[in-house]
Amino acid sequence: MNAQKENFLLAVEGLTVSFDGFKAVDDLSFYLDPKEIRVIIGPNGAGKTTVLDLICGKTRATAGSIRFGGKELTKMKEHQIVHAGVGRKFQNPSVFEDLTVFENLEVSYSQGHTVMGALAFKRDAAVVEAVESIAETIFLSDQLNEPAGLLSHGQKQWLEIGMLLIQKPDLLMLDEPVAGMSVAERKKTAELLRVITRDHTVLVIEHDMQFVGDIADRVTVMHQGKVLSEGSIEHVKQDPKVIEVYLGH
Amino acid sequence: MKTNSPLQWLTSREGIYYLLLALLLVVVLPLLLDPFRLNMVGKYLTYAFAAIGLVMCWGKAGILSLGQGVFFGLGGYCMAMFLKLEASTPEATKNQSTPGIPDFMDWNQITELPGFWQPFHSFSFTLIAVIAVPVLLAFIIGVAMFKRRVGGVYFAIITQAIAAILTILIIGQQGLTGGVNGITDLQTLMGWNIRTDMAKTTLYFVCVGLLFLCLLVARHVQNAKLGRILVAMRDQENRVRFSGYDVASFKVFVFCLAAGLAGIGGALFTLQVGFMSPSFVGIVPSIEMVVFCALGGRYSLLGGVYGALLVNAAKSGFSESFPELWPYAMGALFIGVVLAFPNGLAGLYERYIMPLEKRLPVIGKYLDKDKPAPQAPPVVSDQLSAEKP
Amino acid sequence: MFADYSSTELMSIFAMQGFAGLSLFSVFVLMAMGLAIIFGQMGVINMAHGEFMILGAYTTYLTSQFFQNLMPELFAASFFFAMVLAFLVSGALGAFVEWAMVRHLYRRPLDTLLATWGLSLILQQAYRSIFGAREVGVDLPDWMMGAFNVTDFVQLPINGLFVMVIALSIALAVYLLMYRSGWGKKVRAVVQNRPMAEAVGINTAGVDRATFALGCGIAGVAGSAFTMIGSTGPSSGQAYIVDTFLVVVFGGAQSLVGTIISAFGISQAQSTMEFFLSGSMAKVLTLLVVVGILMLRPEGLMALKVRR
Amino acid sequence: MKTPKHSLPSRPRRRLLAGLLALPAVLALSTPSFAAPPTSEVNTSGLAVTEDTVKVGILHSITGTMAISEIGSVQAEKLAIEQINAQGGVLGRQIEYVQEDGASDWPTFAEKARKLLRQDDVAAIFGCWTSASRKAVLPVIEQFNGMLYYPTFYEGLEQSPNVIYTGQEATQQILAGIDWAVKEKGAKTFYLLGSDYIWPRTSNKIARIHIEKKGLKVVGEEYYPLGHTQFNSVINKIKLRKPDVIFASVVGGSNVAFYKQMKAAGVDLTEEDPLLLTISVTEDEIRGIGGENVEGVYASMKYFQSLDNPNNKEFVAAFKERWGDDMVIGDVTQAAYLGPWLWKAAVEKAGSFDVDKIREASPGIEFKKAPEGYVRIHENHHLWSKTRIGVAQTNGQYKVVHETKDLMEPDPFPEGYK
Repeated sequence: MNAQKENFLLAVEGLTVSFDGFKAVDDLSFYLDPKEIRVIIGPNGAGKTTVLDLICGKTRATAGSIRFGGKELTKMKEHQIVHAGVGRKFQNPSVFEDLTVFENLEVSYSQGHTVMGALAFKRDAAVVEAVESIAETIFLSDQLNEPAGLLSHGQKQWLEIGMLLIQKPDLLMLDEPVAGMSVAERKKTAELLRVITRDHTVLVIEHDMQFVGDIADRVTVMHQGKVLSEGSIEHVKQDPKVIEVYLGH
Repeated sequence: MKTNSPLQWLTSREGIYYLLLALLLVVVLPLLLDPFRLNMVGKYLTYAFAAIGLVMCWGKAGILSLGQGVFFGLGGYCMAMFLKLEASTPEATKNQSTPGIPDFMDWNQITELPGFWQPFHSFSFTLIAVIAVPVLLAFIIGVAMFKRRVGGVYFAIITQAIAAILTILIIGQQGLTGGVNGITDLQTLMGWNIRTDMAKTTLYFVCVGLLFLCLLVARHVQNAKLGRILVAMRDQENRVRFSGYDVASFKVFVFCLAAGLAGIGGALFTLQVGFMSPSFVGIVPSIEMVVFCALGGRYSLLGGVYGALLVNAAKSGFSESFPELWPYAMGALFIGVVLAFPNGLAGLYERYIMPLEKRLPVIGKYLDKDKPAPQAPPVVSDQLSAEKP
Repeated sequence: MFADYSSTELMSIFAMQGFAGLSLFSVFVLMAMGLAIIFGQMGVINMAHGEFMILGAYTTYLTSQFFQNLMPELFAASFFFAMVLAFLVSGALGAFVEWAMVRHLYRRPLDTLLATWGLSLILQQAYRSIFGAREVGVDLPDWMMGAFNVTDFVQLPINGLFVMVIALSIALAVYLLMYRSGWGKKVRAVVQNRPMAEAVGINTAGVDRATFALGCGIAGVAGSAFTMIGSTGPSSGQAYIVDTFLVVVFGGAQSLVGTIISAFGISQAQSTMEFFLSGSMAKVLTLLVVVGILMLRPEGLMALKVRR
Repeated sequence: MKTPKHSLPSRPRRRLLAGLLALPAVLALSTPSFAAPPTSEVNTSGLAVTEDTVKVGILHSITGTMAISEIGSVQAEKLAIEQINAQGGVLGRQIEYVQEDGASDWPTFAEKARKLLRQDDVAAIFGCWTSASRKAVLPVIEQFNGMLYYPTFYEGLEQSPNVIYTGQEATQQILAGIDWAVKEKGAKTFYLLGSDYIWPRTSNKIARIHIEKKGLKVVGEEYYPLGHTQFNSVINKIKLRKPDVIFASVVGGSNVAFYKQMKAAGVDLTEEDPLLLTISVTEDEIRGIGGENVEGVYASMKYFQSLDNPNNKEFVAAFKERWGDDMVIGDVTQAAYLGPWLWKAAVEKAGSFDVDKIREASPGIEFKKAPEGYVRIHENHHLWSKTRIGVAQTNGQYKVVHETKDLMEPDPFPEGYK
């Protein structure tokens, strides 16, 4: 078992969290291979977002373990988890509206993360280059000096993804990255994700089955805090338990 | 940070604002005012230190501290202890039962200088303590609170309670602290009589000099990446956290910075006014400092300075002309600022005066060449509220 | 420490200290109930809360003067009348303040702190101009003075008991109103999700105004009750404000039960310590313990655990 | 410390000097004033004196928490000034006053004192109330060589050449009070209770030493923060220790809470078991506490509104006429009233408004029209005065039950009580 675990990038085992007795995630286990694209789907309230919260340390687990590249995440602080290589995008775009796009990306740049480091941080050529290259990836090269508050909803989503990319994480977690996007933006986002997935492991929560089908290696279906089904998109679509949950009520 | 040389900076829009303030404080006021009024301005300026701290802590980082008076007071007490020891030579106090200790200790049957007073015989220790003591307390409070993610309203109320505790403690331990009277009758600093007009004017200029030093330090922090992280933290704390920052340590830093600045202000206050009393440690001065900052513009360092100057000048002016009306005026000022121009004077300036500047043929064109950095966000809203623990 | 006293004396001490703690408890509950609504439920940091209390106290003073001079035969009952009036007067001022000031600041809770602080300055000076700077004494009807002698040593003051009864009735009334009435549901709906509450047809502006007025009205009743045990002067309200906020925060801002538990805890701790230490040190220690516990448990004693 | 030109005589010589100085003072006062002397003669130090006016300052809190206590002093000082003006003023000059608000804030007091002395060049300041405000003002007054008339009973331990203390210092109030309680009421045990600041603490220190010197016992000593309103615990302690006398120096709003809670806890002070002796509750405070709550409380002070003498009757009538029938007058209010009169006497004796000359002239000055009877300035700048014991009535007045036979000597640095 142990030997097997080492091969996974992320191993979630027996993960449980309860809020005042309500188990939002209940004895959940799943494993991610390196460079895998995994999509979690499930009806509202299934505990999908909570899983991401648990992995990135926003919520503390009641029981269970999350091992990531050999480190136990449940005992680590949020910023340490980020430094371990986990990046997380929130459901509602959360960018720094008072800062420019450039500054948003610069803040996320993986240097000057301590107080003293941030005080001594210089905007050198390497920084500018990194920011500009990411900006190009996320289609925001022309908006570099605009305050992020003026961006459209979709652009903010991209910016937030860009802010994750500049951290160079091993695992990217995206919570409904295309929610609220126009069709055109949706297409561009799918394109963006395909670029990203070339060299990152990605964990996505998504509702749009078309989109899921486009990107997912494997799909995990959650229901009432537990794994209902897991496998390829075709596999889970056929699973009677999944059909029951989605159509049965 | 885009400017490379100091000279370039001084001719930029921001630099000109700093120059104007310097002109006002160094040239205009000393020429216009007699030593008595100038000393009063000096006193107001000591509050500006606390206000600058609040701009960093509250305006930039969104942490409202109602304990700024505590740090101001601690800095002031450190300086007062040194001056009191200097004033309490065995000769000057030969009528006491125990000569050589401060008079209030003698009144309280204390026969030996308490241990924590001893190091204050040294001036260099005192200078360090003026900053170190407030910073240390801020560090302890900050670590305890921010690591536990106490924020927003809760933080404000807890700091207020700490101000209350410290006041009661200082008043209660009057044998050690001078009690409600405070530490009074301070006369000389290293043999130099600080009560003369000459000394007061000198101290005024020292105060102005230090103020600019502190302004530049604060400005440096604001313009470093650290400053952007503070603003980012105010608006999207979680995003900062999940961008790999230990948010708590940044908060601790800025809280300590504010405390240190307030401590310097307090020490200068003691020097210029000649005494220190627990009424500066309490709740009322702490809230007043927040008001200076709010009136000047909570996002603007210079706004904080102008806020401290104007509110205090108004307070003195009003209370001389209409003593029974000034609480109404002050109250109305608080409410008016908050309701009508939440970004304070700095916000008003940006909205109404800056557009006018452009119409001036020469200056307008000159100033237009560098784009004004937006100091304040368009809409003020306390993101803090979303962050209740 | 106890060696000098006989066991009956000791029993009496504990009984009396318990009672002292209870009367402090009722003071805290009275102060905190109004604030628990305004701060806990609405999120408004009302620094003028003490001044609303004192308004109630002055109303009581004027009412008792009125009865004494014009209807002395009804004086014995004047207090009840005064309390109702105090509620109405403070509530009316509260509604006005909400309309003129607070409603513009719901999105900026910290700014309510500054604005209401300004309000408190204005109110204090207004009291000073109207009633004079000196404290006023409110005469109590005779039946409220004196004490029940339980034993030779243990006396229960009637007005203390009376304050306690008022405190508990108010707590009960607030509880019923907030948790057992349709209106309370609306208030909580507005607090938790304003746009949604609006969408389902709740008049949020009306609910806000009424809630704020209710909180202020309760402060008025508290002030009315305090005339029996404390002083009524322009600045008397200031003395209560820090304690009150701590009680509410310590209890867990959104929980009324928490507020009551915290009032009980703090009052018992303080009165017990006062017996062994000097008054000043007891106060310092109590506040330190409260702040210490709040650092360990920032959400207060009775906070709901919610998914965030 | 700046050495004043006129140094105060050392202690042993004081008593002797007092007697000698009293004589010329009486003579000086009885000399009628002729036409106003020219300004150049009476003002050599740049004060705001013209041919027919002289400026003085009134510096009290009329806003903030201390306004409650200080308003009475302002009224008394204004009344005295108006009366002096009606009688033709000082050296033929009408007194004009500049009033400043200390706003219950000590640095503000210092700032305003500075303003009065430096901008308005006032010849004297009548003001301050709390010790803290006086301590804040003192360095300013000494630096600019002003003259302060300070009305409040206070803790002593101070003797500034630039201050005349028209209230009692601690020993005058306390020793007489305790002696009386021991002699007349047979008190053996005492419980000391006060607000937590220097005056109550110093007073209780003096009281404790005095009590213990007599071989009697202090069974408790307790302090509460200023503004404290919950006294049930200390009342329980008092019930338990069963002292003969509660010696109380609680101030401000706390008083109201304390006496109401005493009464509510079933302690009937009229039974005098225990007897409550206060040095802090004047008629002014009783208005806030309510007469029925303090009935039976004994106070040890130099003045009560009910004092039965022609001076006082005249004063009370004038005060009520000027400020309203519902006014009450407490110890400090009366002491504040003395200020302008004592200053006038000193100016006339010195024949000059100059502070240095007034200072020199002050010791030995008598004021026979004082409402409290007769006062005289000691060389230590405090007043010789009698101490009275009064018992509070439900109507808010004290009934005088005892009066010291002689004037009590002020002794701000009491040997053996440090």
